[in-house]
Amino acid sequence: MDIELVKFMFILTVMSLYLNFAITLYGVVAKVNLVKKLIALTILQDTVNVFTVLIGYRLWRPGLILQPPALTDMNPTPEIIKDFVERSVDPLPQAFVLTAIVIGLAVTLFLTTIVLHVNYHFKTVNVDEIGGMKRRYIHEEAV
Amino acid sequence: MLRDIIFVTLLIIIALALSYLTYLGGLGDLPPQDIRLIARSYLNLTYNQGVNWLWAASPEAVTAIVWDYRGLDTLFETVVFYGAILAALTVFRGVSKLPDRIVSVGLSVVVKRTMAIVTLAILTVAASTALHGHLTPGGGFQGGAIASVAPLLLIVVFGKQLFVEKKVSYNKLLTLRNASLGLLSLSTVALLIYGLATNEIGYIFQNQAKALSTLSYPSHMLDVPLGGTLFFLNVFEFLAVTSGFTLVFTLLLSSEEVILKEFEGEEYGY
Amino acid sequence: MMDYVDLVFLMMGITAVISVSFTFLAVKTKDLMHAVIFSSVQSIAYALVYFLLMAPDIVLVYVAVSVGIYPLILILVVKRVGRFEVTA
Amino acid sequence: MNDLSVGLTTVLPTVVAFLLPLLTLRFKSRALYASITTATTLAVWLLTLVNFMKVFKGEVLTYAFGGWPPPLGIVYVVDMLNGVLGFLAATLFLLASVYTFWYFGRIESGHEWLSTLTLVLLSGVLGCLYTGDLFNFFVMLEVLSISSYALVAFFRRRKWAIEASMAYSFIGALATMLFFFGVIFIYASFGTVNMADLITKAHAIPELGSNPLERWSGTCPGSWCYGNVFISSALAIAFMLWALNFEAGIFPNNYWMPSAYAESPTPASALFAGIVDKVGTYGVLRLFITVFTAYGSTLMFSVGGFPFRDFVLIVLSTLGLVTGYLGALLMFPQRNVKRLLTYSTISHIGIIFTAFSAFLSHVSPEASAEALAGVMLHMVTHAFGEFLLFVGLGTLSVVVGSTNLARMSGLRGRYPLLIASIILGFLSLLGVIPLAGFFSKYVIFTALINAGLPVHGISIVLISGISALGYFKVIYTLMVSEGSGVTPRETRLYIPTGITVLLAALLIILGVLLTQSSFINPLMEHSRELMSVNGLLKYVDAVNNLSTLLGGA
Amino acid sequence: MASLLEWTLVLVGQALITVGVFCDLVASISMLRFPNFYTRLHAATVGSIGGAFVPIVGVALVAAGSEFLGVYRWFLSGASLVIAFVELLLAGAGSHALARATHRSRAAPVQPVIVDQLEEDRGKGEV
Amino acid sequence: MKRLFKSLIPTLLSFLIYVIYTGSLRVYDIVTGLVVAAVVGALTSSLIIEDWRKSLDVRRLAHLLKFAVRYFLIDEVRAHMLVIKLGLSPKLGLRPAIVKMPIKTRNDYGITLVSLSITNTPGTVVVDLNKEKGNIYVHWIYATTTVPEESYREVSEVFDEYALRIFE
Repeated sequence: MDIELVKFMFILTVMSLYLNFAITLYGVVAKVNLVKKLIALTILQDTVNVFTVLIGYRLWRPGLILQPPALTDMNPTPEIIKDFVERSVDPLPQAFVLTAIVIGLAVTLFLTTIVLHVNYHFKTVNVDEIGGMKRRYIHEEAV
Repeated sequence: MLRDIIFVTLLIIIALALSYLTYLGGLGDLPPQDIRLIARSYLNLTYNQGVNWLWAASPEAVTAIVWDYRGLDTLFETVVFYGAILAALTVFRGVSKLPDRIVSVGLSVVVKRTMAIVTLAILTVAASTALHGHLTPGGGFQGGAIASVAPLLLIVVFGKQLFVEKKVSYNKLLTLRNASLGLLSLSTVALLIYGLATNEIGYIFQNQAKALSTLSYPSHMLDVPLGGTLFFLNVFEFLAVTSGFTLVFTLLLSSEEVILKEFEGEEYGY
Repeated sequence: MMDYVDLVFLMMGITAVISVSFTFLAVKTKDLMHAVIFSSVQSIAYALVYFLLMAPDIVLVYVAVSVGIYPLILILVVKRVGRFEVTA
Repeated sequence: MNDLSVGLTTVLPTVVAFLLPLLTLRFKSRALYASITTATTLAVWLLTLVNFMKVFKGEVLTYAFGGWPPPLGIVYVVDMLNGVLGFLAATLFLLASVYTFWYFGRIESGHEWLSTLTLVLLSGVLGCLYTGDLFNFFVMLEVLSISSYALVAFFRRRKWAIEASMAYSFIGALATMLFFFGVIFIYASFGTVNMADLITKAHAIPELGSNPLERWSGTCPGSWCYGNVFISSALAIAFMLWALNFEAGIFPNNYWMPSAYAESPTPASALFAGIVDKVGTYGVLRLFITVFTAYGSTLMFSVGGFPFRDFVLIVLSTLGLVTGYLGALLMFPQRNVKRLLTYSTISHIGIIFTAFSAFLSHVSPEASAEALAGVMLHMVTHAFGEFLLFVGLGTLSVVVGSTNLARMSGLRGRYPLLIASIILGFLSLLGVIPLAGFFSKYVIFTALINAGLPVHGISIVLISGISALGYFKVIYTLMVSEGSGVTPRETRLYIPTGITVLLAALLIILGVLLTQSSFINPLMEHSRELMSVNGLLKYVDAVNNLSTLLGGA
Repeated sequence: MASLLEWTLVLVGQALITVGVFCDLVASISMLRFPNFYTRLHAATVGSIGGAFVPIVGVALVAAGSEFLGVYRWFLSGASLVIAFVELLLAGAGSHALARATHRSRAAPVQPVIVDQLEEDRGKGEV
Repeated sequence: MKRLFKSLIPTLLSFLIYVIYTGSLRVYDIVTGLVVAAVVGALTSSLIIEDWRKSLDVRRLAHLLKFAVRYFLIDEVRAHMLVIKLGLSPKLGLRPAIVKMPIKTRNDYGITLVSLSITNTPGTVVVDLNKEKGNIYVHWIYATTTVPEESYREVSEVFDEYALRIFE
């Protein structure tokens, strides 16, 4: 194992994830088109999820036999389980991510319906234009 | 141009700062060789018959965590998904009752025939993913997500009137969806109800027998481990997700004229 | 000599860099249809990262959701709201 | 030990919400939907009442789902703080579902979806309040959020309702996602997401150590903590607080509130103002008085000789002050009653956040406990008052067919009881002496003065003074102005009047009770305990015992 | 100890995967060199049949010959075969659907082309 | 009864896919496979099967297998060679053309089989087709001829004959 390469690549991965995070955060906050915001939001969710799984990753110990990180026996002995624990990655972040992906999907479905409705009502999906209309409406209401 | 450069610089600075903080805050420059102790506990317990008051009877640790150890999270994750579909039904209410006028011919005969066979393959593979969720990677939601690609492709390839011809109605889908959700929630509280009826200890989301409770779902069926509730929950989740997705797609793909007609006029009520 | 771990990390790093470039393109482009396509390419890169991180459960759901369902509904939305992003 | 009354509170409404749409395919009866919702909320109300009684006696209730010992499974923990709020939530939901018996006749369509979404919202709110697990908190926050988005967009033919839902949901999705990111930092560093486990790991107090929990998740500080726990606590808090402040509606995250509350259906906006915005406040409270306390938690690391936790709290209370002034100032120009009430909610949440400055580490424990009691009291009185006003003025809006304040004048002869109780509600929010609102504000005021923060204390009085302008504008219109010539559509308003009168009576009774030392002393005792190491010990021990019991041999 | 059959399976599978890699390389080179959309579709076919179908079958063979996979051995092998089957169907249908839609909407130039009998027949109204 | 026969082939196909995908023959897999196959077969039978009598003919299946072997071993390899040579040759000698080819089979599945076979061999892509007249329009990357009948013999005759034997 070339430790320098692995370190470099790992840090590169983490920094890439944060760059994605920053770019998409900008996309969600600063872009005026709702569809663009939606796309950026989905990528942001995915980035957070990848980061979560990365948290649970483990470095393979040198000398470990190449085996799938799962129980390959339906009637395991304590030794097999011990071996399995030694080579498997952290399952809890994966369970979190599974939940988070479904939640993100649900929210995205809702946002899609809302974007469609905004388009039906305002004939535009530009938040600046909608904000202008809203200011005028509130002004009329208040006077 | 200058604005862009400032902006990109800012983003890179944010990313670098966060990376540095994360690096200091625990991730380090390499993933650790050991996992957290709680993960070791999960991996140790999930299919360990030696500790059978704390096992989940499933060799798949992720599915065991998703549906058993942290089953409540997953139930409410299903509720979030249900809420999204409820929201779609709420804002599209009225649309499903109107006749839909789009008639599209779909794609060419080659694509139609191929897609019919591929649909069969997709549905079979999805069902297998769901039914083996407690044995191999996969599970109810994964199966549902795979299966729901099939109706979407069918709508694209055959046109939306296919569902009308095959009598796949809004009410049928809603019934299937809510019935499977009801069964899902019922199977999570079944042992509690049984325990209350027979005056024994039972818990919400109980799967295998626990230290204080002897009630248990079967841990094996035929010749494979069953994972108790995991099997039932995966099956019901599969049905619920598939029908829910199909419901939302049919709503989202309603033609624009129909929707706009439904939105005419002001709504009364405050 | 490169062994398994090196290969995993090498692929992970390269994929992550690719994903950054596609994210940038997806946020930058004015054509929403292109943005959808770039974002799904980006999703494929993430699916590969999930696979390298030994998360097969997530790959199964992620591929179906992010490469199958998201682009389809987003293309539907783009078809309805117009293809180009207009900055007034 | 394992109290079923805690566990069923969220599962019961969920099951009913799953089954209700099946009934709607067969039976098209509005009264049936309202009855089912009411029956469910009544059952939940009884459960939370049981919890509240037990908690008031000093117990800490727990429920482990699936019978798993705590750090492995999810556990609900109810102490005084969330016991009170859970009971309050169930009460308001019960009243809201009784209100729908009247309200369902006044909307065109979507009755079944309104009922179902209300039930989903109920399970979301109670789950957020009762859970003892940070990741579960995130999931429940999403349940709460998605049903709120849908309820805001309920009148889908009104374009401003859709716009309000859009503004709420886009940033709401971002905020909850960042909450998840924060939880991940906690897990990465401490190796647990269970709150009790986290308390033992985040504190360097030896007696908080817990063997049963650490059996599964390890000891910390020690071999099972990763990296620098101080920095990751700070990062986690930074991400989580944004989501919570967004839900609570603290400046600068309050821009979505007026439109969202004004455009949603009346029962929903009453619930939003009454309890949903308290969930964010509760989250912040839980994080700062239970998880990361002043007793040597990891968040107390010093930045230039100043504890980081105090720095965060000062920022929060300053934002609270700004919010309070902003809400009070913007209230007066509003003509839309629902918008006016929303700004009142914003200013009251600001007052509550201002009181957080009394939790600084150098403030005496006595003053902190007093502030906590004040915050809890104010949450209750504000929830009752705001719910009353939303129901009352929302009913009047339905009756006159507009939310414009000018059109509500001249109704005092027609609905005397309703108008009288609305005015009592306003006076309580303002803080007039015999009513409950005065005492909650007074307790916060004295706590802040005792804590040596006179600016914050006096600001509360000033905020009340400024908001009085807005309140008296409404009272003047209702009481003094001549009729606008609008003929109301209905004559009898039994159910809305009943609810508002009941709440007004509650406000008066609570006000009278608060003058009695036999009522105020136990409350102070409870909040003193919540703020002390003893309270932490009690919280951790309850979970510990559960873990020992269920962990087996 | 792996038997001869298993060794053969693994070796043949790896040979197929190598063929797949080669096909993918050629496909991407052709993708760059070919002049227009329709000709590039042929390069894509090389990528999807030679570069995807063949190596997936190879993966199936390798998995079938790897004993250490335990219960996952036949699962991975069979799943690969099913995926190869679906890939075979979808690659053709996808290429055809793309070509058809592109030609109908005239989204891409057909030139350079020797003869376009489809355009001629469409002019006559036969298609 | 008719529906049962109609869904027999889809059910068998689904069961086959299920068992291959699962990769094991435990009792659990057989039982769940049968249930799934029955449901999926019933759901998709009306999309897949037109004439159930034809679908139960074993000889047609034998022809299909024979065709599959020939297709993968001969046609695919030859076509790949051609396109790889074209793509790598220093001078890009392409002769692209869209050529009309009249085919004999009229059956939907026959047309599908011919079209998929043609499209899946590199070098030829079916662009459009006319079902009634039996014409397919093939984009051919190295067209040796542009006369419909000759190009039919060159490209699609083999597939067409097998399609006739399998599906007509």
